[in-house]
Amino acid sequence: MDLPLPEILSAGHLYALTGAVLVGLGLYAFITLRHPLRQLLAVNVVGAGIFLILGSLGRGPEATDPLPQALVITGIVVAVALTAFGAAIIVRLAETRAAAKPADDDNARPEP
Amino acid sequence: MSWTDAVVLALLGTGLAFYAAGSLGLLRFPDTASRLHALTKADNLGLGLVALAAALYWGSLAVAAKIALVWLFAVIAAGTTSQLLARRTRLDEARLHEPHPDAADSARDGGPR
Amino acid sequence: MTLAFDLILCLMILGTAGIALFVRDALAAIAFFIAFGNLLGLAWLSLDAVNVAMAEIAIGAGVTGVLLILARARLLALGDDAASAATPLWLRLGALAACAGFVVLLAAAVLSIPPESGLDRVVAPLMPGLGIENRVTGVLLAFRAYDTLLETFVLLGALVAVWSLAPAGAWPGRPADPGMADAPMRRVAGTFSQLLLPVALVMAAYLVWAGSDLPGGAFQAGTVLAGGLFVAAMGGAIGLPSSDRPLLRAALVLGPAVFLAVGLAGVAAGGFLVYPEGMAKTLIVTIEYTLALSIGVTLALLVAGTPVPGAAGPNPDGKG
Amino acid sequence: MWRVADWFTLAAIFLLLTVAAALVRCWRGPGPVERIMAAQLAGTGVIGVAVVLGTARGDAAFLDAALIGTLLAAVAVTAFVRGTPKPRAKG
Repeated sequence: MDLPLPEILSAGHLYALTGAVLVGLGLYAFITLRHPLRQLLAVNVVGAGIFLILGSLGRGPEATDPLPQALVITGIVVAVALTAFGAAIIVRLAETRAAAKPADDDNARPEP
Repeated sequence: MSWTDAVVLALLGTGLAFYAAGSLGLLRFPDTASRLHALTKADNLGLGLVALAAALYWGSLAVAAKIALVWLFAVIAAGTTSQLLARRTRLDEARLHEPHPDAADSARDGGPR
Repeated sequence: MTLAFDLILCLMILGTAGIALFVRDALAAIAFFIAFGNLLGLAWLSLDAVNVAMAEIAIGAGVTGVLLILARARLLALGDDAASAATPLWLRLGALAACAGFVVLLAAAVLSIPPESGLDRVVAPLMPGLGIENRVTGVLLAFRAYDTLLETFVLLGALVAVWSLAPAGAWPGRPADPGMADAPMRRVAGTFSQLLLPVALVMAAYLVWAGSDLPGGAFQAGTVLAGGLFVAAMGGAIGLPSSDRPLLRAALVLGPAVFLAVGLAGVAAGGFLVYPEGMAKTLIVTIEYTLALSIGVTLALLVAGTPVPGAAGPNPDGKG
Repeated sequence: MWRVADWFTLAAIFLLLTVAAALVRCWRGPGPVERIMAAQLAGTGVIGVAVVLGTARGDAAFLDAALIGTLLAAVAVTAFVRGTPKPRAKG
């Protein structure tokens, strides 16, 4: 069961690479998705990827760097605050639009 | 292998089997109500057995108490969520007959993509 | 063996992220995003960053998911199902090429940095001066306290920004009542929250207390508190306070204000945010308790959202 | 001969796979209730992984993370079942 893989790819690099792919996925989604709520998800995925890169590169053989950990915790909380703000804007915008054209209110959004 | 190790492994194995049963049930059961069984019963029994194995392996009373708390709250949460989800399913089914804004939630739902 | 676990976990993280982003149905996307957050918490556990794992699990499972579910429900009520629509092929191809190139560059850059914990060796000898053991807490509240202080203000600023979206006539009101409309559901959720809220309070207090020596801390505690408060609001056990309640305002600014005051008082001891010799632990724990309370209330109100008109009636049951 | 801790790591891998199986249901739906249910099951699985992984590594702090997970497990479901917030801006 003990392959030489740990020498080629450490856990730190594995998660950092995952983070890099997450950033790419999130960016692609942010560009191609149309709905703002979905774009908000995409931004969160990009953020998660960046956090993962930041944190896992501090993964030493015997300890994990406390400084990136602290930065990531800070980042996670700021990210959720901004997600809340983004969601509030999206909902408010939809409400304003719905109020502007009351005929369109009842579940009958035409397909774009 | 000592006696405790054997018991730990037996508990762990049984717990994993229940977890697997829970996932399998969620996948294979035909309707929402029966899937709820998988969610609440099998999974929490699995977690309980796995937690028991962990606590036994650890052999510390303080840690065992913490593990017991984890399990206790998982059970309470599962009980609450299954009640709520079951109620929601019933309401949705009732609303399918008379159109209501909230029923759009369940009425309009094709598979993924 | 551990590597096999890490590999499977990474693949599942990428899979859930991909589905969360590209599935058509919005609720499926949110469900997968919640699973993604949980798995990410496991990744942090596997990286031995338990402090981060706690924050990620608490926020991923408890706050962001709820936030998105509520936003989607509100959009759905307005006739917007937030399904993903098709975009032109040229845009997708162009974006694919650009993002693939970016990922390759990023991966190359990441691989060129060897993972190591050099700063841990810098931080470790400094910890005895603080009298606490958890190095992450040490970084958050002593060595880089500037960041954390600013962050608490960012959090407060986000809440002010959300409140500022209130439509004309809704200010100063309360957010839309998150309580269950259906009576049986309300009873179940109410009973559950009467159990959860005290436990969440105890858990938050424990996390802050343990956080000076073991993984834990104010942010994790605050998030747990926010989850408990919001469930209590949904179960009708507590009412959401009007945004101009003095007690609420006090709870919101208590943490940042205490932090700032301690920081300013530090000027007497040698500089802004310098803790006097021998008092560091007391001050850090004090700041953390007040911060946890403020973060909890702020996050719960962020989830509750913008004040709405018609919800401004008197509510005897405040929060605090 | 494997140590017992290795068995716990193996159990963690197994639990991850059951989480993956639960997520298949989340993907297939068909209804919103199923999706949320599957997310909840995945959450229980993740808590199990945290307990097992903490045991394998001998780190009791993992249990605190698991405890946070269980405490907040029901929050998302509670938010989902309540549907739409009632008093909302109309015109």
